[in-house]
Amino acid sequence: MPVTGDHAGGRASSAPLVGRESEPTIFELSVPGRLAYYARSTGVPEWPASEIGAHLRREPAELPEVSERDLVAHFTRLAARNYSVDVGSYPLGSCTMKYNPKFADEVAEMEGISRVHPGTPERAIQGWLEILSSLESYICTITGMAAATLQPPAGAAGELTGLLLMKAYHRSKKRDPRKVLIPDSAHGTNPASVTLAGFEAVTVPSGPDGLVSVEALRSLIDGDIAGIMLTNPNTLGLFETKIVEILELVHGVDGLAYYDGANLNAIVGVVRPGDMGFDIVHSNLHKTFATPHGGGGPGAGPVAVAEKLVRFLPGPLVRRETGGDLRWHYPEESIGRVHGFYGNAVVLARALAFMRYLGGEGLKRMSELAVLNANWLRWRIQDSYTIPYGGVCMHEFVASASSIKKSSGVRALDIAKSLLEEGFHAPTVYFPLVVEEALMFEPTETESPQTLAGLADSLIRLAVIASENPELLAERPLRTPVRRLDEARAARKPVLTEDQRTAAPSAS
Amino acid sequence: MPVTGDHAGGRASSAPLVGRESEPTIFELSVPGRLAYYARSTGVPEWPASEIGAHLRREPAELPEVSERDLVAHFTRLAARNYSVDVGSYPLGSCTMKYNPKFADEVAEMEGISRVHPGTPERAIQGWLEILSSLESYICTITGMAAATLQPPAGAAGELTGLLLMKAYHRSKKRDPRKVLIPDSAHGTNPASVTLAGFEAVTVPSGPDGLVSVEALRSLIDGDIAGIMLTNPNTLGLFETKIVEILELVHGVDGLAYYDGANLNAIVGVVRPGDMGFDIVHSNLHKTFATPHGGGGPGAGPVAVAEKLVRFLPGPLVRRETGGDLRWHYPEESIGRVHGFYGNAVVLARALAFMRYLGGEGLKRMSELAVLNANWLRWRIQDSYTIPYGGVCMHEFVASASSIKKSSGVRALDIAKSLLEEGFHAPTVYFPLVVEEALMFEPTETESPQTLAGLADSLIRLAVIASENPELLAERPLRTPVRRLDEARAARKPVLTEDQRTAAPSAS
Amino acid sequence: MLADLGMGSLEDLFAHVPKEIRLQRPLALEKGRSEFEVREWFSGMARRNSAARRDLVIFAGGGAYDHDLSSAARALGGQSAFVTAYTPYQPEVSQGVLQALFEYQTLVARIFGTDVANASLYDGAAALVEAVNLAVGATGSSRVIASGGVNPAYLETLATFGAGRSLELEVAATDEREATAWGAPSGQAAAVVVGYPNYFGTIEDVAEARTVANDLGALLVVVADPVALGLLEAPGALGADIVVGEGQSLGIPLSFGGPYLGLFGASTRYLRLIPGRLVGETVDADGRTAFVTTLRTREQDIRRERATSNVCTNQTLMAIQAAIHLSWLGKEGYQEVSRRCYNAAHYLASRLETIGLRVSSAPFFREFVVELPIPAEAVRSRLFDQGFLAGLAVRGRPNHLLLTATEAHTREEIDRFSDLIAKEI
Amino acid sequence: MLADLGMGSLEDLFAHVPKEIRLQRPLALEKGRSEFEVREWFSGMARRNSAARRDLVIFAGGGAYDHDLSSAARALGGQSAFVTAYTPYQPEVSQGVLQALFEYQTLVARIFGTDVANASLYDGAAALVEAVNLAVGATGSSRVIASGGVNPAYLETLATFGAGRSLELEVAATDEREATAWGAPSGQAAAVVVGYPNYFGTIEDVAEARTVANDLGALLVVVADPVALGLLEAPGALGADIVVGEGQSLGIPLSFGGPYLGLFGASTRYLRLIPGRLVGETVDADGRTAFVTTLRTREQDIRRERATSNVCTNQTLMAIQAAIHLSWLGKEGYQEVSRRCYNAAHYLASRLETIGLRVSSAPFFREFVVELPIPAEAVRSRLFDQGFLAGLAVRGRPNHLLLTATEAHTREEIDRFSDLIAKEI
Ligand SMILES: Cc1ncc(COP(=O)(O)O)c(C=O)c1O
Ligand SMILES: Cc1ncc(COP(=O)(O)O)c(C=O)c1O
Repeated sequence: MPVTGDHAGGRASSAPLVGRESEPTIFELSVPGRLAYYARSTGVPEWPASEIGAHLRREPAELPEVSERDLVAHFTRLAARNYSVDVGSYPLGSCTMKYNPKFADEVAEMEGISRVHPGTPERAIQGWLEILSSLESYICTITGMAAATLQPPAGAAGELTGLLLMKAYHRSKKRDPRKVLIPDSAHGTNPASVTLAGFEAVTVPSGPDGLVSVEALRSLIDGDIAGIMLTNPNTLGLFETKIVEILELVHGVDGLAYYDGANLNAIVGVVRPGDMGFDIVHSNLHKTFATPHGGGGPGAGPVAVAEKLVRFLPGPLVRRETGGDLRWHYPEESIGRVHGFYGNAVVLARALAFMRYLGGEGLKRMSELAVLNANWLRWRIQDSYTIPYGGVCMHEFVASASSIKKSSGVRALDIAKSLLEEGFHAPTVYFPLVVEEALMFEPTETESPQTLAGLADSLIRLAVIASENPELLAERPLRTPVRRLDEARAARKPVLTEDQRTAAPSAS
Repeated sequence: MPVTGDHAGGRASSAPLVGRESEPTIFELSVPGRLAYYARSTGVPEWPASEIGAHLRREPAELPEVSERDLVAHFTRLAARNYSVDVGSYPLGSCTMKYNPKFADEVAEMEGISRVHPGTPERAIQGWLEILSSLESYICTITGMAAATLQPPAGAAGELTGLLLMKAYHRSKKRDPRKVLIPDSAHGTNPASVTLAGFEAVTVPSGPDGLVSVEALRSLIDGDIAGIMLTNPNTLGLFETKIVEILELVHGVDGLAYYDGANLNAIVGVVRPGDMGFDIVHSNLHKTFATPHGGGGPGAGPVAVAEKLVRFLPGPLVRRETGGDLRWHYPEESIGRVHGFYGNAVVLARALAFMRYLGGEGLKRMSELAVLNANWLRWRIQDSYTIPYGGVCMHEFVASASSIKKSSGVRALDIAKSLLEEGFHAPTVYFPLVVEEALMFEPTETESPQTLAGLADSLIRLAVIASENPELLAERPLRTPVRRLDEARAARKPVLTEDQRTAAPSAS
Repeated sequence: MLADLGMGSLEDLFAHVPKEIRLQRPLALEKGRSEFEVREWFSGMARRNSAARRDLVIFAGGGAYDHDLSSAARALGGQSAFVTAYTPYQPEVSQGVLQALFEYQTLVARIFGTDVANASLYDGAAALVEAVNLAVGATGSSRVIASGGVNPAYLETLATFGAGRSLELEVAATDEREATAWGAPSGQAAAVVVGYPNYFGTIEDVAEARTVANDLGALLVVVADPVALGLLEAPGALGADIVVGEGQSLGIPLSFGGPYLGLFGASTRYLRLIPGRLVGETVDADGRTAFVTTLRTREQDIRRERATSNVCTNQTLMAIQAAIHLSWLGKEGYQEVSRRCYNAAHYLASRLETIGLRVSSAPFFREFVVELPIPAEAVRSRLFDQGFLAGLAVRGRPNHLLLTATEAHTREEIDRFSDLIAKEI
Repeated sequence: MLADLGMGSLEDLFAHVPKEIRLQRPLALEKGRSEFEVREWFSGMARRNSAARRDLVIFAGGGAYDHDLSSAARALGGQSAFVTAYTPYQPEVSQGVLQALFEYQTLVARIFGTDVANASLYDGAAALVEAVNLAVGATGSSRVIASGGVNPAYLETLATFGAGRSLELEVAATDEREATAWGAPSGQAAAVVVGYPNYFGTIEDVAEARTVANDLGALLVVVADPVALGLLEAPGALGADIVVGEGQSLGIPLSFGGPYLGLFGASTRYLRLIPGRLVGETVDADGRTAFVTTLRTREQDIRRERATSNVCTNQTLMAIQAAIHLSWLGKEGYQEVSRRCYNAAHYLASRLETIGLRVSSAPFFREFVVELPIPAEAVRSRLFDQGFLAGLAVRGRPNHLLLTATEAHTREEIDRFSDLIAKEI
């Protein structure tokens, strides 16, 4: 009987439409000599490589060798092994996983958008400059600020940029305060950014209502306070109602107030960070303004500032000449650039497309519905899960599986994994750290009441199963492309490349 | 406990990434008042509808009411429930399911291709006319013919067009022969087209070698023969080696020879229908020239003809003026148009893109590899399945499960369904009719040796299971989005619309 | 692999093909090119065409309309799972295409007001041909009375294909209102065919056509514009036996005329005579709802020379695209688009009347004929230079133009166009 | 839904937000527009930009290169399952993104010749900043010696972010051959940074930089052009501790400067100091191979103010795109593209030498500096009018141009460009 041996060196490129076969890596599909690449015929003559003799690479990099057909099948099948917003609900708290209107994809692909070299002269990029300038003005209007840099390529980069602006501000006043206040519920990027900016993070405890304790805050205020970093609504989804008082305390020692805009989706058109008293605001365009998350990026984290900080902004900014043309402009006391070029430009264009699509009223309605959806979902599950903080929540809320855990041993993680089995993405779990067995839900405005009801029904059902058959939940998920992973093993002896993989003893 | 009742009228829009939940219909997802549509603001004033009073629609059509978000999720999830070439191997005989290079999608989407009105003046469609003219010339070169109409939107439409050309030819000679010869292995569209063209289909039996029996043919030849319709290689994947003799017999009574180009993938650059002696040739561009099948269409079935038939072609054709400009041209004795406009123009452009990509040599290599792959796959499975016809096959071959059925009761259908479970698409089954328990494989040139080996291994494994545990195969597939269907039920009381569905007793 | 087959070269695979017919030289074609070069060649060609909205404001219809198409529908229809699948012969792995077609059938049936609809035909012309074939099969007559208001290209296609089986095609002329003057045909016929609205935009009286059909014992075949049916009564409700039409307006780009979409709806009376594919609901081995192509015994691969039609490959992807587009429009959007087309065309007509032109007097939907005091071709040509596709010529009437406007036309565009026309006349 | 919550209006949801800060008027923004209008607005903007190949032949690089990009890679990277997913926190339903990132990490490590690579950073500049942060953390020194041949925008970004923690950044000037003159720095340092090839195209001597680093007890950080490494020895093989670079050339369109892709490879010595996400292999509950983000304890969400980096959202989609593009190129195509860039740049340089211009004398890869007898800006401007982006200005050297050519440039384009330059000088 014929054998495959003679034709070894690759794997069959077919896999079940569904089912749980794992997909070979692209390296396992590789067969020497196979090629998808097909070069343009340019007529450019071969140039001797002798000139770079000593520098010549000795061993070519072992890139895979596959046909275009097998390449397409591989990455099509990988995509089929991934959950995404377009497949279903993704109520991941703090991440604002909303539907991203498709027309923005077409904006991003326009030749005059996607194929422009960043070194093109100003006269030939007036369209791009108009886009950036228009976006800056939308952001300032929405946040209540004076000007913005669009360079930071994500929220965390925006934070660091903002903190460096804070530093530049104090230095311009010949001061060098060292501490930045951060609530205990803050996102991890905040303290990390504070350290990277050369400040010291000082934690402000939350009160029993989940809000910043003004008393505790007052006791931390002194002349060494450079500023405070807050997100409002905070990461518990609660609006810091004492925000004016809080910021006055900080401003009282000439500290600056930084607004982490990751939660902006709750308040657009309703209340503006500038009106609350913030001096620096980053916006996560990939959250609030519907630029897709791309499996973890790219994003964009523009930083808008109050008038007194404009002169420190990273350059270049876009400014209009008297003649009407737009030009690159470098603020005099700029902290310097924070990106190799002008930031994640195409992401910025997508965000502007979204803003122009919704307009002022639509953006407000967006936030209203995001808040409505979160409150309604919370209301639906409140008898099955502990809701640690009462009152109206904003665009997200934290529930807790602590009582379920106490009575049944079922953890937040088990609920999350079981939800995958139900066809929904999981909520964020174990964050913020101040809530035990936290399940943080952010349904966003794009989910329908029916989807929310379906999600709530699943959650309620899981709570029932937890009390009746807790062991079932520890097993789940069963039908996903893979089941729960041995994460400890991954960390114990990390296998991060195909080479380490083939060197290591086989995985199974 | 809260209930969903208040928010009924729709279904949750989440579904497992994998698993076997069925997807609600778009009508089940509908909720009154919900809307994805967002109109351009045109400023055009409202015009009173009174003018059409009596004609006004009384009950609006019940289109679904869904948000864009739910729309996207629905059709994304439907797509996830479908096998396709991009997912894996699709060895469906007679269908040439090859990989379609992606760049042709971009050609099809170019504004100057996709957004051109068919009524645009000739001077403003010179690019389109150049594309059509260039494609006509590629087709003629490949088939060995003098001119071609690009209008027929599929192979079957090409057949009917070709047969009407045949009729016009005979009428021009004041003859009216009524019979068209068709081998017993012919595709169903051939006899159906013959009837629609007003001819009578006369079946020519195959000999034991799977080829047209020249003796039998000779006995059928008389003055009432309008022509013959053949595909070569024939639907058994065998090259009709006596083709010259066969066509001479037909030509001897002034019959015409029609070449069904569905099997052209076997012979491009190797042998041309024109050189075999055919007078009329249709090409299935969606097979040989890699325009994607689209779940069953659109295709394109241009018909190329020998010099003596050019004057009968449907108009318009594209012809070059003395000045160099291209113009629409209407042949004097044209049978008339066979499409509302110029055929499936964008499909035609895709096919030309493919031809230009491969070029003359590449097209020949394409056929060579298609034939190699078929022969190799046949060789790999020949000990497990009956191969009714020996010798070298062309781009496809027919195997038979007849001996497996005799010994185990396992049918061709069971093998096909089990192959789905293995991650491959099934071959064509029970066609051609002349082979019992036929399994017709066409691997195409784009599958790698590894994929072919994987397919062969699966087939061999299934043959083993058939002999050892035949009952297992009757159950399969188990893990596909749905399992075997009750097709009889579908036909007994057809439910073809949502309205019939909701009127009928529930499906489960 | 060759070695496994005992062969030495690829040539050996073709050794059994008689030498005398084998091509002894390379194909006389250009050499292959990278995708970049091919794409650039096509870009070059594309630049030599005038594209809707990029280069031209299109006031021409005639069966191909410039509508606004949503990106979501485009993206969804372009998914490779739909694009690179074949006909759903294996329903276990084809539920995506099958369910989308089931939804499409429902949408078409609801729009047309027919009991059922098939899963697509090639285009409007082909759908008409198939409808007539059905009528011929159902009645045994081969005489057809068609309104002269039906798209002339469809009538020509019908004549071409009808020639095969000696169809007797009689065309009833249209009157000065661009509506059919049926006269009083007598005898028997297979079908009466009427446009609704017709090629000239006129909203024909379908009830009258029904009467004519009744008198002849014929089926009534309505060639309907699906966009119009957001505003106009469904032909099914007016007694049509078969409703066909061109589905391009339902989400398909202009595409230089194709691929388009042949719509076909019918009464269940003719279920077993319907051409093309039908998708029906059933259950799988586990009792779960599933979809499958059904009533296959009508089709050519089973019934062969006695099939109701020879159609095999059809326009599935376009049907899916239409289903997505219609779902994007939704119940309200569909009516609104219809109404907006009506508004735009009437606004355009009123502007032209204001500058003294005569517009056809019958109620029309989104298309109408206007008479110019000078040859239309010259006006079309000069307007073209200013970025407008000024309608279509009307066969045999050199001073007439067939004009249209859709929901995608702004008041500004219409005003500018009318002003330019005013300057020409 | 409001009723369920005991509310009467959407306003009630915000009743607890203090009135005095609530916005009492609508946002001063334009009203919303349909997607058609927004798309058209952007089309208008896009037409006011000069696009590569459509309007301009680009002989400018500087960290952004015009390469031929395959449609297959574009289509695969654009799948909504990748585009609309979040960070793969739930590996059970994120194997697609995770496996693609694992493949990406392998590809980057193989190209760089490093043990491992992370799953992406923002861009080349950010990758350099993170590398220096790592070095500072690993050595305890905050002094960095960087070659003046490193992309000036990267150095500026490094200076910006370095300011936070008082990085001492010393820049070693480049000589007339556009190569680094290291001098003989003494003392301790965290990192020595060199470009390879550097911003001016020069193939720096990495071995020499290694010696300098050794003398200072510093880590060697190489800023490498990944396309060059199809031809040049891998920095890892030359002793680099960390290799970073801009991944735009690996399948990402010019995009007006972003989103691009920060490449980061390192020795396993520094594994637990690596910034950003790492994907590793493991098994699931059934023992099947699976992938998961690992060594999470380095990251900000766990280690907070003591994290190795603050990066959270990164450039995953770009990393996936690069993995697809590199797989499309394959082992052979990758080398060939590299070689073709080299050929094109050298052919261009030779043409310019023929017309009497002086080109930098050191070995270069695909980019080089040329000196003109007249101010470069004027030449750039006039060439622009003729459809060429004639390189980039060189800071502080008004008569110099930084030029590049890639595999996408034809001989014809290079000849035409050189001829036009000849006319200018
Ligand atoms: C509250 C909060 N702040 C900051 C960030 C950081 O933003 P990015 O991921 O864009 O760096 C996040 C992101 O998850 C967040 O949720
Ligand atoms: C041998 C043969 N002839 C004709 C046809 C009809 O072509 P089409 O489906 O394009 O109408 C087919 C299609 O399957 C075929 O296989």
